[in-house]
Amino acid sequence: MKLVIDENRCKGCNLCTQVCPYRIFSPGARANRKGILVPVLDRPERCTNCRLQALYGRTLCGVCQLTCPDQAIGWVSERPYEPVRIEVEY
Amino acid sequence: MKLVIDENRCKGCNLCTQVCPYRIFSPGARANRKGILVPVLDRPERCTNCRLQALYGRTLCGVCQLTCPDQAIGWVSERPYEPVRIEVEY
Amino acid sequence: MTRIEFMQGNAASAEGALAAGCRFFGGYPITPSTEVAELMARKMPKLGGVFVQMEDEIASIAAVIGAAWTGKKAMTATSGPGFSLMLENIGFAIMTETPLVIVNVQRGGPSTGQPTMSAQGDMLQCRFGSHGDMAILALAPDSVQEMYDLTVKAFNLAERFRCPAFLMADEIIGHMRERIDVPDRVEVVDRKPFVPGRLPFEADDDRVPGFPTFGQGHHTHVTGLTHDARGYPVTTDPAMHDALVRRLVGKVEDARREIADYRVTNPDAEVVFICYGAPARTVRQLVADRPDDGIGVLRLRLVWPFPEHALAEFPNARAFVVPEQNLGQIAREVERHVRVPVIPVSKLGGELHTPDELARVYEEVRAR
Amino acid sequence: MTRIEFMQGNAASAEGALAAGCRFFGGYPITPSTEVAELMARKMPKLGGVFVQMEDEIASIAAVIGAAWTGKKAMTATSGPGFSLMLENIGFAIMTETPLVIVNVQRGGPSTGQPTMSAQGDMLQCRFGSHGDMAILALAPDSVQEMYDLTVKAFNLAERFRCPAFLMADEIIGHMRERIDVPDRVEVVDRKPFVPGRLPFEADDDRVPGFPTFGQGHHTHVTGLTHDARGYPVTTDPAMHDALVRRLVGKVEDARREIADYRVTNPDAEVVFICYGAPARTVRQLVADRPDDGIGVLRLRLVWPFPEHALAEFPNARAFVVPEQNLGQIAREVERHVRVPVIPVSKLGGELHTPDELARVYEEVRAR
Amino acid sequence: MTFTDWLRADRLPHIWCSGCSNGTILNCTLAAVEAEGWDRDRTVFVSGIGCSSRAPGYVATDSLHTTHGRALAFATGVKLAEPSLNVVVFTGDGDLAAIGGNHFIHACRRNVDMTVVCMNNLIYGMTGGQGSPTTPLGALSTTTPYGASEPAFDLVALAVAAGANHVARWTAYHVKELEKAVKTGLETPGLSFIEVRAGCPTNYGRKNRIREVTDMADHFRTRSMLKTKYDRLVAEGKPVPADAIVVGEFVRRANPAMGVAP
Amino acid sequence: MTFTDWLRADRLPHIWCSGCSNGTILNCTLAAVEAEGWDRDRTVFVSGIGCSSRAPGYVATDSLHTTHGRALAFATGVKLAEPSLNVVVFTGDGDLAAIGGNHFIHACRRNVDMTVVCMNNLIYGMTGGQGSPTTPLGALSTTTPYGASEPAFDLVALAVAAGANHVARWTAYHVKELEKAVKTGLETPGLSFIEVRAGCPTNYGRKNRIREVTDMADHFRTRSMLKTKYDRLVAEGKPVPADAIVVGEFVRRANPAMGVAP
Amino acid sequence: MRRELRLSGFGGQGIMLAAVVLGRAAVMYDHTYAVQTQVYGPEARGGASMAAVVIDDNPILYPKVTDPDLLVIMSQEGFEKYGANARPDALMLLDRGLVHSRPDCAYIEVPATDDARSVLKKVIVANIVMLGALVAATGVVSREAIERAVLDQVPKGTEDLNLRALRQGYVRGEEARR
Amino acid sequence: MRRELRLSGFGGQGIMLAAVVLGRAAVMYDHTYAVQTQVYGPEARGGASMAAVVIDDNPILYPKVTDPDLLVIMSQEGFEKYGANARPDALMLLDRGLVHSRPDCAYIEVPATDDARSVLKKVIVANIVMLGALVAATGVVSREAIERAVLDQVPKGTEDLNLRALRQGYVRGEEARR
Ligand SMILES: Cc1ncc(C[n+]2csc(CCOP(=O)(O)OP(=O)(O)O)c2C)c(N)n1
Ligand SMILES: Cc1ncc(C[n+]2csc(CCOP(=O)(O)OP(=O)(O)O)c2C)c(N)n1
Ligand code: SF4
Ligand code: SF4
Ligand code: SF4
Ligand code: SF4
Ligand code: SF4
Ligand code: SF4
Ligand SMILES: [Mg+2]
Ligand SMILES: [Mg+2]
Repeated sequence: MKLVIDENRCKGCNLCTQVCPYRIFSPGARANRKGILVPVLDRPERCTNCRLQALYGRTLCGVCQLTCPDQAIGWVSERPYEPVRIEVEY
Repeated sequence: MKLVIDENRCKGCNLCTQVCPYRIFSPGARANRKGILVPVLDRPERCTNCRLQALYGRTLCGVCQLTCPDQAIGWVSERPYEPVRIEVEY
Repeated sequence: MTRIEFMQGNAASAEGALAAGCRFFGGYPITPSTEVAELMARKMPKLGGVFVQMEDEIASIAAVIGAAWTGKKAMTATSGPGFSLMLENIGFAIMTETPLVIVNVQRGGPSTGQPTMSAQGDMLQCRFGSHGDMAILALAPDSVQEMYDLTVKAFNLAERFRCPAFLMADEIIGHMRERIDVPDRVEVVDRKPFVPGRLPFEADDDRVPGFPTFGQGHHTHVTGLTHDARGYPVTTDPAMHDALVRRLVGKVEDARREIADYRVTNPDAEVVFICYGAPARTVRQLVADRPDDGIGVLRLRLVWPFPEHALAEFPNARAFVVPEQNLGQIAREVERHVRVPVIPVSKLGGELHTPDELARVYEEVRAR
Repeated sequence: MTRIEFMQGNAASAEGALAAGCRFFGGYPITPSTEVAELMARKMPKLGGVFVQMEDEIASIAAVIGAAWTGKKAMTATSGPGFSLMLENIGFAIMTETPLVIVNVQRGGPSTGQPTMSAQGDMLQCRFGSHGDMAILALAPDSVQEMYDLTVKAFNLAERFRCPAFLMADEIIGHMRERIDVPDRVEVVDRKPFVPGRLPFEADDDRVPGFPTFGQGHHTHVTGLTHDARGYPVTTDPAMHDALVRRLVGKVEDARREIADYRVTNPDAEVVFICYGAPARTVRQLVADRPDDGIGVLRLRLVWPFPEHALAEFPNARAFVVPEQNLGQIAREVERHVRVPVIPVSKLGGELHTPDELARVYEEVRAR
Repeated sequence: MTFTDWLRADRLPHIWCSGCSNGTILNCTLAAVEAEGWDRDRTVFVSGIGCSSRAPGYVATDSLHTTHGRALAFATGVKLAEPSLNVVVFTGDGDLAAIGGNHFIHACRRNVDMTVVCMNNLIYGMTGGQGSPTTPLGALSTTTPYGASEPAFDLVALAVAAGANHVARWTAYHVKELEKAVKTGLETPGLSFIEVRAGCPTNYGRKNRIREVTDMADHFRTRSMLKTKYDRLVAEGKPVPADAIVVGEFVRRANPAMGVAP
Repeated sequence: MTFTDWLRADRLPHIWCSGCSNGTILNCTLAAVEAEGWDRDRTVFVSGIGCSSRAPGYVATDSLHTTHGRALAFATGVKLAEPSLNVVVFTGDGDLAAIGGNHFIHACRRNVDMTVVCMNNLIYGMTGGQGSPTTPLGALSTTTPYGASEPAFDLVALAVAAGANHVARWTAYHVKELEKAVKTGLETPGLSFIEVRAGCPTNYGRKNRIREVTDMADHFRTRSMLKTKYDRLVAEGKPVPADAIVVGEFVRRANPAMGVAP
Repeated sequence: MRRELRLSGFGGQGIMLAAVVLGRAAVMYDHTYAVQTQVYGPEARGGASMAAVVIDDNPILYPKVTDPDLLVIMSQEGFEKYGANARPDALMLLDRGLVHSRPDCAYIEVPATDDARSVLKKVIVANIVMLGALVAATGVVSREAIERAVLDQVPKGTEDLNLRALRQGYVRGEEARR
Repeated sequence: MRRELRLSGFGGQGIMLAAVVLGRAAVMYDHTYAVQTQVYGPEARGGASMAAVVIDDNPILYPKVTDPDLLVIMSQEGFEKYGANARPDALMLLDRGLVHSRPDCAYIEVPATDDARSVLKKVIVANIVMLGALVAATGVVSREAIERAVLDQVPKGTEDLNLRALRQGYVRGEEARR
């Protein structure tokens, strides 16, 4: 599992930076196209959810996700390595 | 002072018959013009108010009057005897 | 098959509603409409329907709208002061295309006025009383029989157009008892079902969308804000608003001819009475009393949308006389459409126009 | 002497009210009228007046009426949904002849509609929205200056007739800022004082009774029920009701000519625009852009009672064009009074008619 | 002067039915304002719509008989605009707690300096006997033909929770206590709310087997329980009869209030 | 499935300002209905008008966004007409307690089986920051430019007095506790009322010197006091800070309720 | 033929009920037409109550009674308000014990309340006695019809009492016709 | 002469304030006429904010800006929504750091936000820098007028900062005219 912030939704309130017990979020520095400073993730693999969610089959902390007022925080599954065939057209 | 029931106002509910500690009111028997049985007074001079109001200069019981939902109970002053000159025209 | 009954007007309206399939009544007592609620309180539980007395008229119409979205046919009944309070949510029902029926048994206004006396003072209010532009359906019964029949019709129109329909009765008709033939069964129209795959507020050619009943997995968003076909708020797009309001108004107003419901007597007449509700009884008496005079009558059973084309049924009309228990509310509407004199005969205070009074007006107008 | 200011329309209305002597404001926030309340909240305490934010619009108008009976000049401000909620008590104010002012900054309806967009959809609602027959006074400003001036005028009319007066503004005029000349002093009319010895609701020749302010020993009973000249309820006497309602309506409607407030441009015109509020700005632009066309304009500042006689100021009119931010509400009224075509130019959705749009309509109508 | 001087004699007899408690409650209220020495010229009675709300029409002061449920909102306007006026509100259970519920809790919250007397007859009298928000579970009315099924309000609890400075309950039987409670109300800055259980023989009594007016008075007498006793029973864990009418003073406090004359 | 499956993804991002608590409270509520295993097809979200009342528009179920203040009356109609539907109401302090106060107390009285989540930001957010009936004394808003002078409601006390079967208060900071409280609400037959103190950085925060979103969260964290602790302090006669936000469950009971699915 | 009736008395006498019963009798059992109307309102509480009935073989258009040809008056106040100016060719039935005045038109004195009290032992059925007298004296509806209508409208358990009251009324009505 | 301006940016930049200041400057200190309008509404919250000003020597009849001849654009989204289809003969002032696109009409790149941040140490006054640039570049209102109007509208204690911002804007505007 991989922690992600949906840039389209995040409004830069920084609540996630405040609530994560592992301080995984820190305030962003560079404004995006909408002028929003999206937080940056610091070693998200420390996140309880990232580590253990798959193992236990349920959300284990999720405080940042529950808190995020903009529904911008989520987890995407990281698939194991799969070779991808690339066709190159000349 | 004299206890009176205003026949124009009384609607015959008989609450006065129920509340007076001296049972001065008793249910009426004869319907008046509006079909109402106005209570009759039994020796009203026993009424605390009748007896002592003038002496103490204020209402002393008045429970029947407060209770009477039709504002039909009151006291009129009884004046001492006064000769009245009557002119008779032929 | 019908069954003869001796029934009060308000009771007949309640019976008509139940026959039309009404299964939710939310109301708040007010003279002279209360008997509608009281009968519903007795009968609804036996039919598996819901009767609820709400905390006020605002809540009543709100609950009725809520119930309607669960698929129920729902109604309320009230009179002037309560009707005034309902107006905001009537606008909501129009905006959200919620079918429902409101019985207004009219009493003397303005304000608390004459609670127990008859009037027809809310005829323009029901049309223009909520803020913004809108269209509604309004019927006006002139007998206990019509209290029944037109309540049924109100439900059918409300369902068909997904628009509030008003039974604009008056105290006289609501409170009087008379003979009525109660039919065994009545024709019942149900709201058009929602077709999955379409958008919740996507209208058909008749400009009415199918009804996405709550609880069936359609996940419909219903809002009083200007919305798109998905039901989502879009409040700063002028074109969206324009299209929505014109559709809501047009679906009803453009059906004017098709749904018109009126009675014509003596179409050749030069003097024509236009009437609805209790005063129509007097007009009919007048015509019956003077069979040779050929007095014209246009009696409206459906008042809104106003059947302006019906005026053309009297090609020889020299004047339209409009007796109403108000200061000429429908007469105003008639004035918009005709070029001959329109003579309002306003009677305020609760008493019905007498045949003599109307006869005098008739003589006078004829002599002009 | 006047003072130039750059001011928002809503603020100008509040300033006008204070200048007219308003010392009580009871309101409930609603877009796009809220700035009126906000300015009152800041200024009232400094003037020794009262600002109170009530629990809803029903309570707001109720508190305003209560305050008016203590002798205060009182007002509220709202928009469509809030206006709908006020209607019952507006009827009460009419019935009890309570002077007060209601500012309605109109937004897009029906229902919640377009809260931040402009409309003129409540023009018939303000006239017919409460139950029963009635008359009211309604003004429509077309500039920030008129937000000020006509608010003052609304107070003066309300006081003179003891009748609610409405400032029927629209979001465009309410929200825009422009130059305004604030006068040093304004002409102020006060309600006619009560003459002891008369009955509390005994009217004079002008059909307006003197005002028996609470707290001065008049012991007046004020009721929304039909009442006699003493103010006592008499609810089943038809003649009493008839006389009362006709007086309440007549005192305002019969003053129609005297209080009419409109502006005429090019009375010889064949094509005449009738306008009020924001669209009047476009009409005036059109006329300014085409000085040689002699386009007729009847611009209404006082819309109700409708100055029907003003239509006669255009003896050559072949058509009346009525641009409104609604589906032709005042156009309906015009239709009652004229025999030439009435062409509503309805623009819904919040945008102002552009000069080009009206020019096109003008060309078309002229070519007919 | 006595309380009868506060009556509009030209309007009596009033419209209330024989045995209706409204007249009694009117008397007690007027006795209190009279005892308080209030000035008839500076006192305003306000009400909504209902049988009970007709009361101000019988009082020889300025009086404002408003729309159904809105009395407290009107009264708030009167009082805030002119705090030097004394304001008393008469209302009914329907007027106050059904349609008027919002103004009720807001007037209590604002703690507007006035006295509110609610003639709670557990029914809508004026419109012919429909259930009200205080109709007890199981009671009959024209809209609860099978017995009321909605829980009822405790008006006193609501007034306390909403913030009123003085809250009491009595019945129309308790004329002296009621007069006193109203007087306390008049004296307490802030909102005073006095619920008075009232008999409506015509509608409530007839449908609920309390047919005789005097039976209703007996009912009030026998069912009433002083708050002090009630509190004691509760504290001791002893049972309280389900139909007890707890009477007495529930709160008297000095929270911030509005519209208090300077 | 997780609570995010209850969102109308096609409507995100929502209209709420950056840092507004409404989104958080929406998450917690959806997490509770999801945890409860409710069926999206049989669940209806209802609201009035306000920023908070926009919440149902973001939930992928049937949703009814009604008129200002009337959510509970509409919801009552939905629930009584079809008790098998689950009903959740989102509302704001203005919507619920100002214009909607009457429906609030009546829904509690009827004890209609639904869950009411009030996003109480102590202000009218949607209309730009006017005072509400919960604005604390002294707080600034556009209509209280000199500090609020009207006493504020205790919404929890009102709900308890009016009859709700389950009443709790939390803040937007307490996401887990809030989720749990909502879940208890969903499970309790009758009306469940959950007041959630919410941050409105745009209007309340800016005017009252809680400018940063994270300051508001800190404010909630530091000012909150568990009801158990509060009760203890009161019992011991110890002082409670004036600005304490008492959080926890205030009532859970099994009084008669309406609209409970058979 | 159109017959217009007006009934008046004081609250509690069952004036309204009598009118409803009459209309019901005509419509349901005589199969004619009838319209019943009445005065509502709290102001009417203390004073005289009034109800009206129109009965006709043909559908009734104008539903109101303006100038009744039959009057049933059960209180003095009712007489003053609704009976005093009865038209000369009208017929009035009045409760002998309760109405002191007499009209200019033809009238029948019915001791309805007295009979109800002394013969039937229930004052409450005076209205039914009156109805019986009316039917017997005028035939405005048939006896069968009025009996069935009375049975439809009165509370369970009081059927017999009411029928007896009706018959007592018949006797009074017949007396008068003689 | 009638001049129509449109200003756009994102929430918090003070677009509305800039428009009001401009209108105020024209009316109160240049003694001309001006109308200021803007877009309200919660839907506008997240997105681009917009305000418009008409300035004229004569009273203004039609109050709206349909096709502005002057544009002040302070965000990319604002450009896309309100600036992209500016008419060819318009003049646009855009915030160099925040607007990436460039219009077809004449334009001036003003480093307003950069200046506010680096020179004035307060990003919040970028709008005032922009106003200064606008006035210097176009003379739509006089410098004296804009200065007095700014002083009228800004919070106490920030007068100096705002005046400096305005002057920084003049510099940028003058640069562009060269
Ligand atoms: C808006 C509105 N709705 C309904 C009514 C009808 N109405 C008049 S009084 C009343 C109930 C009064 O009940 P309550 O306040 O308990 O007074 P009571 O008659 O029992 O003393 C109702 C519903 C009305 N007048 N106005
Ligand atoms: C009848 C009516 N009055 C007023 C309004 C304007 N209005 C919309 S939202 C709102 C206040 C909302 O406050 P709250 O419920 O606290 O919601 P918030 O925006 O703070 O979440 C008001 C007064 C309206 N829409 N309808
Ligand atoms: S809490 Fe959500 S919206 Fe706020 S900064 Fe973090 S990801 Fe962005
Ligand atoms: S789920 Fe918990 S641990 Fe993981 S990032 Fe969020 S708050 Fe931190
Ligand atoms: S209490 Fe009054 S109304 Fe009742 S019987 Fe006695 S005097 Fe008459
Ligand atoms: S005042 Fe008292 S003692 Fe006298 S009659 Fe009345 S109740 Fe009896
Ligand atoms: S109906 Fe009831 S409350 Fe009304 S006056 Fe009669 S007894 Fe009193
Ligand atoms: S105004 Fe306040 S309540 Fe509304 S969305 Fe913004 S922060 Fe939230
Ligand atoms: Mg009651
Ligand atoms: Mg809020």
